[in-house]
Amino acid sequence: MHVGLEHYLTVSFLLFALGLLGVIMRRNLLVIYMSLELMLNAANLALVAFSRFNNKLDGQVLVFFIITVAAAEVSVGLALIVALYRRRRSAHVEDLTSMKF
Amino acid sequence: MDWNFIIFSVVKIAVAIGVLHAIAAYAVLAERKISAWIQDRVGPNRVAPPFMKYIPVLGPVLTRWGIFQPLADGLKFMLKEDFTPAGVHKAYFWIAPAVAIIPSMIVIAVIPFGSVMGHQQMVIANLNVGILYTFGIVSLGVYGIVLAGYAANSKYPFLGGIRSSAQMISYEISMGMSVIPVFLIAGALNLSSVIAWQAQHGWLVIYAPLSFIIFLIAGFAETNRLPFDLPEAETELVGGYHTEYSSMKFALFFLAEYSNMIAATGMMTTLFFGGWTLPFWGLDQPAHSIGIAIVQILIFLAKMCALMTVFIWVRWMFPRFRYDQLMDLGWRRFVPLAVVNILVTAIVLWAIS
Amino acid sequence: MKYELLPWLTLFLPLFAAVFITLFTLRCKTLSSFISIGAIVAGFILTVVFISANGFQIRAESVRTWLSIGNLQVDFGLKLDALSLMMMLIVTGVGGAIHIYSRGYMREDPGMARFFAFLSLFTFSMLGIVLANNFVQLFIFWELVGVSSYLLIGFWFEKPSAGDAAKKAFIVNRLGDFGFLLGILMVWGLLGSLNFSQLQGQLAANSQALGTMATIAGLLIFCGAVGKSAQFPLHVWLPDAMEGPTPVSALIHAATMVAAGVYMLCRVLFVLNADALQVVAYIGGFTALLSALIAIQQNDIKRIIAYSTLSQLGYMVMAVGLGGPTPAMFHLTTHAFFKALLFLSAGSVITALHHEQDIWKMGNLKSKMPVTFWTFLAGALALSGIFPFSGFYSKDSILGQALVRHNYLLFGVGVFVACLTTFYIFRLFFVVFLGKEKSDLSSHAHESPPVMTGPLLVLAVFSVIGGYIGIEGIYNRMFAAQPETSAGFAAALVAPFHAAPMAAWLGILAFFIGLACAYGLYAKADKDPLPEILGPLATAMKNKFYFDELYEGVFVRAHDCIAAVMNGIDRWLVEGFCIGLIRGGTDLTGRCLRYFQTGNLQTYAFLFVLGVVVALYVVLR
Amino acid sequence: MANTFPDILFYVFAVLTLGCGALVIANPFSRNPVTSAMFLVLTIISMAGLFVLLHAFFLAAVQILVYAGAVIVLFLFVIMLLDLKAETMRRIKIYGFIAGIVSVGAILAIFMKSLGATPLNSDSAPAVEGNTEPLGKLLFTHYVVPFEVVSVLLLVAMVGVILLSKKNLD
Repeated sequence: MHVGLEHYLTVSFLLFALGLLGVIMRRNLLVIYMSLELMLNAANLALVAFSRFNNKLDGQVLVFFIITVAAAEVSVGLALIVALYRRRRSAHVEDLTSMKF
Repeated sequence: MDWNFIIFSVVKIAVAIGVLHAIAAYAVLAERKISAWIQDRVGPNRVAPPFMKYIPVLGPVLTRWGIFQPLADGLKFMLKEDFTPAGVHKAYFWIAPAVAIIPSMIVIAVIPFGSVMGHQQMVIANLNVGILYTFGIVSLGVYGIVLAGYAANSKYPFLGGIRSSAQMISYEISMGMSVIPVFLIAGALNLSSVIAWQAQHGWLVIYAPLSFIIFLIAGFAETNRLPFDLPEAETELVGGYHTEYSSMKFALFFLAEYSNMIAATGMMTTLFFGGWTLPFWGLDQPAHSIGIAIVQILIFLAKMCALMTVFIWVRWMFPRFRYDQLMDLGWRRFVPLAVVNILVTAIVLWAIS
Repeated sequence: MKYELLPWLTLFLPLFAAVFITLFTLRCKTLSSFISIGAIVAGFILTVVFISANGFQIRAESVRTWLSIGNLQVDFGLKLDALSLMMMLIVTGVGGAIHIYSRGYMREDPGMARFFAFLSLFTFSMLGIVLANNFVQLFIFWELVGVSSYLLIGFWFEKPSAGDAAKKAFIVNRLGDFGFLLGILMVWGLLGSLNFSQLQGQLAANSQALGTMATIAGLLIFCGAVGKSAQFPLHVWLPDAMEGPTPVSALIHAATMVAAGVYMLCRVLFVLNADALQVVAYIGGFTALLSALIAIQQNDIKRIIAYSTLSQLGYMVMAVGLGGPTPAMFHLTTHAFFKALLFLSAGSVITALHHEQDIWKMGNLKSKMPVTFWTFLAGALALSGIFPFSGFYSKDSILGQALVRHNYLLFGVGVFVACLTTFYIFRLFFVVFLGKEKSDLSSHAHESPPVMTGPLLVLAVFSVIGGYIGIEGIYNRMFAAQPETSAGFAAALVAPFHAAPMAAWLGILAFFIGLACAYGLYAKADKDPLPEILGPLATAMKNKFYFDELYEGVFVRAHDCIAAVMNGIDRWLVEGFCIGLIRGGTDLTGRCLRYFQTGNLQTYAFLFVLGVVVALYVVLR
Repeated sequence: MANTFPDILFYVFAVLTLGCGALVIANPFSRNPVTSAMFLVLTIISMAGLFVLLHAFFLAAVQILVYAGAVIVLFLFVIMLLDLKAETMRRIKIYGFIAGIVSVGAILAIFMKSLGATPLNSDSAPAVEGNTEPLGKLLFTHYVVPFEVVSVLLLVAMVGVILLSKKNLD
């Protein structure tokens, strides 16, 4: 079967689902963060595929922006995790529930 | 799919890697000899297989200057005990040397080491985004060192690994930015096009000397060589990230360092010194015959070796930087300098056009 | 009109002084007092300069537009005519004298800087009322005067009685001001303008412009005067206001603020029609009689003078009601002189006796406080209205006005009140200054310092000569259709005997009757002989005819009842049911929703995903 | 042949991507976050392969350069600096498991629904080449404002990170 847009979208979706599972099921903050990156990459893949099959470059520009934003987000997020770890000696989401009612 | 293409590619890859290893091995010898000369010592001068000196005419030559020293070194590496310390992360401990050497090997794929031989271009992959590929692969080189430092489960390798990766990431930026003027001038990201442009207009080192200087110094840092060999500073860290390694695993790190050097000098040759071209004797045009093609490859190798000599010479001439000085130099001197360089180049180009 | 800026300056100097003192010099008593005194004296000088440059004749307005909403245009303007200029002279002149006096009177008080800030604020507000050219401006300054009066009455707030008196004054004034505001709104609604000149023009062109509401509108506006000038039935606050420092009593509750009601009536006389004026006249007359009767049996030196003030204000209001703004303003002016004088003299006595105010503990102060004695005598004679003191002329013109209107009832009341006035003020005079020393305090009294006696002397001079220096003429030019030709000094001196001989002679007769009674009863008295003669009537007088008790019984009790009902509604219906329902609902919802707030990142992520799914479903459906 | 070779490559890279992605979130052999990070690198590289198949060469390079070269190195740094021990095997929380299944199922339903309902016009011959030059032209003309905004975002992130990393944050 000839590989078309829907194949890429399926891969993208499955990657997204993996990321989502990781975010919801893993308890290590860093791994959750990596799962987030997986989800972002899934979006990137979908955008590039759309860009390719719709003959427009705008999708790739968007991916470029997403990569930039992801880099910024990771740096800030990791700094937060480090700050949190210094205070709590833990990077485990179940230990960080002080926002509870 | 073109079978021709596959076969020739495989051949090119094999030859390139073989040559790479040979150069790397003799670079080690060169390093030792040059350091010996600089320090007024003799250096390796007698290693040879038994009875070699009895070969007429060639014998006395082959037994001098330690020509077979690399062979002995390699043999020694292979025959030593491969020792795995207790308490290491085994998987990473094993993978790390491989991860270190792979990027340094595959980065040469985009470097055009000759013009054409027959119908084959003398480059393994003529990519349109060649330079981006190079930087992408080079950036992966960090992992080997980080993993090695982490896997050893020991303080010195760990510190060495962290230092090294921070240093490499930092200098990647100034390195990447330093070459942008080159591509602004040449007008393409394809390395073959850059060489073609140089064949027509002259070497880029004349047009962008600042780029070359930054690239060269960043290259020292990227390859973890003096004066920036903080990751393996013996006086502080015993041996850096490869302290706990022995035998062939250690050899792979060693090889990776020299391969990186070769890749860096290859890039420099390509970007700043016209690659396989020489500005006279018609050597700046793609070859018509196999002979000229081989001459051009040799020209490329000669330029590379000259630059390697600079690397080695610098190693034995300069003292080591302190780590904060290193970072200060990278972020507060080279990055702004590279940006200014880009701006000035762009403005000049715009003014000319 | 030359020096147009001067009235503005006069108006705002005291405000500047008040602000400056409040912000910067509260710690510095002497400097504060000098700033305040400087502001008002400068105002007086500026006013004199302005009048000498332009005369009293001008009828001009100096206007800046303040705000404009729809067809409501409110100006901030100064109305400059004989009425307001004369009032400015009184406010800054008498006020200045009282400021200087305060410097001596308050010299021991730690809050002197605050006191002078309040005084300056009051001066500013009073000048604002005087100069206002429209109802809104008038009303705003009217309320400002109320505020500064409140602050000054309650100046010694550590005394509970002072605080109560301040509250009482403020609240009673609110009642009158409420009516006043209604009246202003009614006038605006009916005539569409608030500017005095425009209103006067409209009403002159069409006297029926207010239609059937004319009487009501007039009476509502009169309500303001009833409150501020303490007329019956809102007269109860003024005697209590004597809890404030004596200069305050002199300045606010004798000379200026309480006169503001009368002034306002004269200013807006064109709004009041005949029926309304009738009511005004009778209320004035009744107040005059009532308070004179109460004054007879009071023992507190300041309260006697306070009831006297009420009585005199009744005179003025009666004069306005009888259609005589000139006599009213004339009496207001002379009253400002002699009543301020009386209060300040009383203040002098009080300080000499270390804040003892009961007249039955004084006596024989004549030899110990000669200046105060003579100035008080001058004030008393002026108040009693004996020829040739200033009170004689103004009172005579009021009685004459009653005769002109052929209102013999009010004329009779006036004469009787004059008789009573002489009686009670000389009762006070005899008991305090003559006779025996009735306590140790009075035997150790001595004269006040010059900073206090100086203003007394100035005011005494004006109390004596105030009647024939042409003040009436100035007002006449403002109100009378054809100005009188100015007469010579001698003619002015005896003018009342020509203009209204009956009023003049009866007034003098009343004085002598009152004096004789007072001398006979009190010249040698140790205690009050009157209660034995009058019996229950005296008790009633002593208790102010039980007005406070009546109000307490009727209004306060009724108010408490309403408040209790409202409290019940608020507590059970509004709070218990309406708010309780909302609060309980919110509380319940919150209790449910907080179970979603687990503090666990992944719960939030899960909920977030669900939300996104729902949103996507809706969008992609 | 000419058409099938990229298709085969697609399947290879797709399987690599998904397999490594799965190993990022759940590795049966190791619960060490470093392993997750390393598999994330592999995922990124495989995805760069997919990008190349989609002719997005520039993005493929940038993907490796930024993600593999910088972002995940940062992850590794943090993991190493925090000295996170290998996560002990905690009992998988049944609620977390159900929540994950439910959300993925819901997303899957939406995806299938919209994929089935939308006609994908992938028949038209794809022609876009994601080379540096056209992308750069688009970036610096039509998208120049977002570009600048993103640069400001990076600056802000930089300032924020420096502030957060100060020792005396309190």
